[in-house]
Amino acid sequence: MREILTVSLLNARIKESLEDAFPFVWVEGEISNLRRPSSGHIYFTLKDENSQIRAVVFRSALMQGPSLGYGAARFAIEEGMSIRCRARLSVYEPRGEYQLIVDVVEPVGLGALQKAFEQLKARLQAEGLFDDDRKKPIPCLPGRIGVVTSPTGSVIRDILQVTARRFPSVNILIAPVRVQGTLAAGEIVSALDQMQKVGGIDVIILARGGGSLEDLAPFNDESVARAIHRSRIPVISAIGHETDYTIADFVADLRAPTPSAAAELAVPNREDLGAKLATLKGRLLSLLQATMTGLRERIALCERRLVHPKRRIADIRLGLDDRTERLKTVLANRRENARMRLTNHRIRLLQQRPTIRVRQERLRLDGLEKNLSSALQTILERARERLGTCTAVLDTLSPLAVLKRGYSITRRLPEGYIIRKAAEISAGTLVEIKVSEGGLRARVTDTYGE
Amino acid sequence: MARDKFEEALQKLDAIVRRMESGDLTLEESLKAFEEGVKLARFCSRKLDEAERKVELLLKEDAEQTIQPFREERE
Amino acid sequence: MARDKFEEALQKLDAIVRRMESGDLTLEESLKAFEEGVKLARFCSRKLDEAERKVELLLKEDAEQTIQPFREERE
Amino acid sequence: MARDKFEEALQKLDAIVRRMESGDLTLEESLKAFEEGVKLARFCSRKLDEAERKVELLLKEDAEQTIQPFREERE
Amino acid sequence: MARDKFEEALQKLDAIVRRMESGDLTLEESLKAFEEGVKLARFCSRKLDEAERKVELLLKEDAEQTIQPFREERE
Amino acid sequence: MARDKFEEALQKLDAIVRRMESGDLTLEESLKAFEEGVKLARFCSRKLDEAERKVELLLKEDAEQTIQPFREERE
Amino acid sequence: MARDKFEEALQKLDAIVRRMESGDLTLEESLKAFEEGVKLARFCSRKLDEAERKVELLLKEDAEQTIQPFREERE
Repeated sequence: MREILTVSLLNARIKESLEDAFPFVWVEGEISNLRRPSSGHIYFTLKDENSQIRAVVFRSALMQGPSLGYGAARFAIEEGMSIRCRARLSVYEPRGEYQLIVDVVEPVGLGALQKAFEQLKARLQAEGLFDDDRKKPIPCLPGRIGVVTSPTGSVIRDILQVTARRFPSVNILIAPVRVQGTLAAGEIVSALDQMQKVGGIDVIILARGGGSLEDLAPFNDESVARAIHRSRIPVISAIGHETDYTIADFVADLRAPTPSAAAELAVPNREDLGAKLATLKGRLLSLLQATMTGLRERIALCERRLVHPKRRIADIRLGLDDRTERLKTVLANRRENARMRLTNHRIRLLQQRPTIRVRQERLRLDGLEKNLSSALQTILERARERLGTCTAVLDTLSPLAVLKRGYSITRRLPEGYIIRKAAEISAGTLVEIKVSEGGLRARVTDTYGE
Repeated sequence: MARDKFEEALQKLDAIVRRMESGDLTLEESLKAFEEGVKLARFCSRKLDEAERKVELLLKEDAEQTIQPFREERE
Repeated sequence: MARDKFEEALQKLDAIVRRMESGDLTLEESLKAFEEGVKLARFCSRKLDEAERKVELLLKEDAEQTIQPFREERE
Repeated sequence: MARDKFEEALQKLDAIVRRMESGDLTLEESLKAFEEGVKLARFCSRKLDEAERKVELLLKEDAEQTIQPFREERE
Repeated sequence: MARDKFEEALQKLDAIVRRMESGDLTLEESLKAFEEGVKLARFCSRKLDEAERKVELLLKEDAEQTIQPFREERE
Repeated sequence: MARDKFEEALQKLDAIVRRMESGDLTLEESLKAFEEGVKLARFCSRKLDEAERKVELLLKEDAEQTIQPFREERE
Repeated sequence: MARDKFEEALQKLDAIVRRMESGDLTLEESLKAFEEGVKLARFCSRKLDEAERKVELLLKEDAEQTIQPFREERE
């Protein structure tokens, strides 16, 4: 029975069997006929010495970050470049053509690898993945250290030894991964991502021993670089030898030359820390004590200087006594002076006492009194003298002297005139007859004329 | 006794004496003059005596009243 | 308190010591600083003593992750 | 203890001492100043005592809570 | 004690002494001045006594209240 | 004692003596003058006595009341 | 004691003495002057005594009231 197929049916069957037979294939070859139409897809022919096959990398594969390897054509695919692709086979029925739909491209061969490395490094650098300001600080005392490396071999042993020595109580979580081969990058990325989820991990060491460029390829894989970059936990890389730098080293927050060094960087020396702590603590205490001692001294000094008012009081007291003494002295002088003046006045006053004056006046008075008496005496004497003279003269002239010779004088009484003629009287007339010594009274008995 | 009676009396006496000395007087007049003269002389004498007594009295009073100062002076 | 606080505490302690060394603090500030410093030191001390050594393996089996002790080669 | 009270007191004390040493005060003022100074000094002293006690307490607490590190230091 | 009374008294006393020493005062004025001076001196003396007692009291209080720190310093 | 009476009396006495000595007085006038003179003399004498006594009294009082200063002077 | 009475009295005394020394006084005047002089001298003397007593009293009071401070100083 001969089965006659239509072209369409044949192509459908071919498509079915081919695509089923090659859903996932790794193929190596050289690029030729590279085209980049405006659609953004990349078309090329993969060939070797004898054969060739058409291939395409869709823009979606280019845009969608790679989950494995370097990702689809994250490095520049160039004409003549040898590459290794992961692809599936696809049949385009209308034309009966088949081609590879590539989703992962890896460079092949030293030159290509180096080229890809340089390209990736430049790109990531341009993207800023290596920037220092993106690098996270490594915690001083990590609670838990994640180690992404092979669970066997010297790397993990060195790390465990160093951490145990530096910080015996360290807590380490090992994420075992392959560190070479095509699966290594994927495992590393997965391990890094898982570390984020475990919790409590403060630092991750990504380590691997030395190897060739090809051996180190997983650490040059862009996906690993991006996994490191997106890790919230700081990553210390210790890959290969001291001189080998992988992309991972550039992206890592800290690069250690060896796994042992990475362990030293990740884990502090407990003794050093303890010593530092003790020093700080001691310093703290001694500083405080110094501060307090200084303050105490300052207060004590102030207190000593405060004793002042007593001295001041003593000074004032001395001044006060001095003033009182001066007051006393001045007043005593003043009084003494007054007393002297008074005494002087008194002496002069007593010298002028009126006793002498009284004596003088008395003498004067006595003189006057004597004069008074003598003056009167003189007057009296003179008067008596005058009277005496008159009296004497009168006596000599006394008419009564005739009577002494016997004459007498007869007077008529009571008239008293001298009778010169007898006729003047008659008998009976009372007469008085005056004689020298005494007189007589007689009555006329008779008269007679001559 | 009126003031100056002594002097007046003495003058009168003097005048009487002089009149009598003139001799122009009758006996009668001389007798009168003489009599008056005697009276005057007596009057004057009495006055003088009185004066003397008075002085003595004054001096005595004075002496009595001023005994002390004199004694002091004497001592 | 998370473990990475240790470093912060250590730095704070260091800063405190430096601040005290500057001599610009008042007594109260010094005291406060001292108190804080002592606390920080104690905290750090505790952090240093806190954990026990533990080495484990993180395994992934069918998207589930498990942790199990790691047998060190030395032991 | 209010913040900076101590420093304030110490500065006041210092100012008082200086003012007293300047000799410009009257007796009353210097007495007042002295009294205040003594009080301030006492206050400061007390504050320092308190501070010392506090420090001792802190150190004691610290020693109890972190016995090991201190032992290390002492040995 | 009112403020500055003491200084005022001291100054008055000083003025009195100077006035008396100038010699321009009469005896009565001198006496008055002396009396006032003596009173002022006594007042000042009393104030000084008070001040001294106050100072001693303060120092005593101070010594009692701050025995501990001083002992520390002595030892 | 009215002021200056003594001097007046003494002058009057003087005048009286002079008048009596002039001889122009009658006996009666002389007597009168004498009597007045005696009275004046007596008056003056009394005044002098009084003065003497007063002076003595004053001196005595003075001596009694100012015994100290005189003693001082004597010693 | 009224102010300046002593000086006034002393000046009056001086004037009196000088007037007496000039010899122009009548007896009565000199008696009066002497009497006044004695009184003034007595007054002055008394004032001086009073002054002395007052000073002594003041000093005594002063000594009594300020015994304590002096004792303190002596000890």
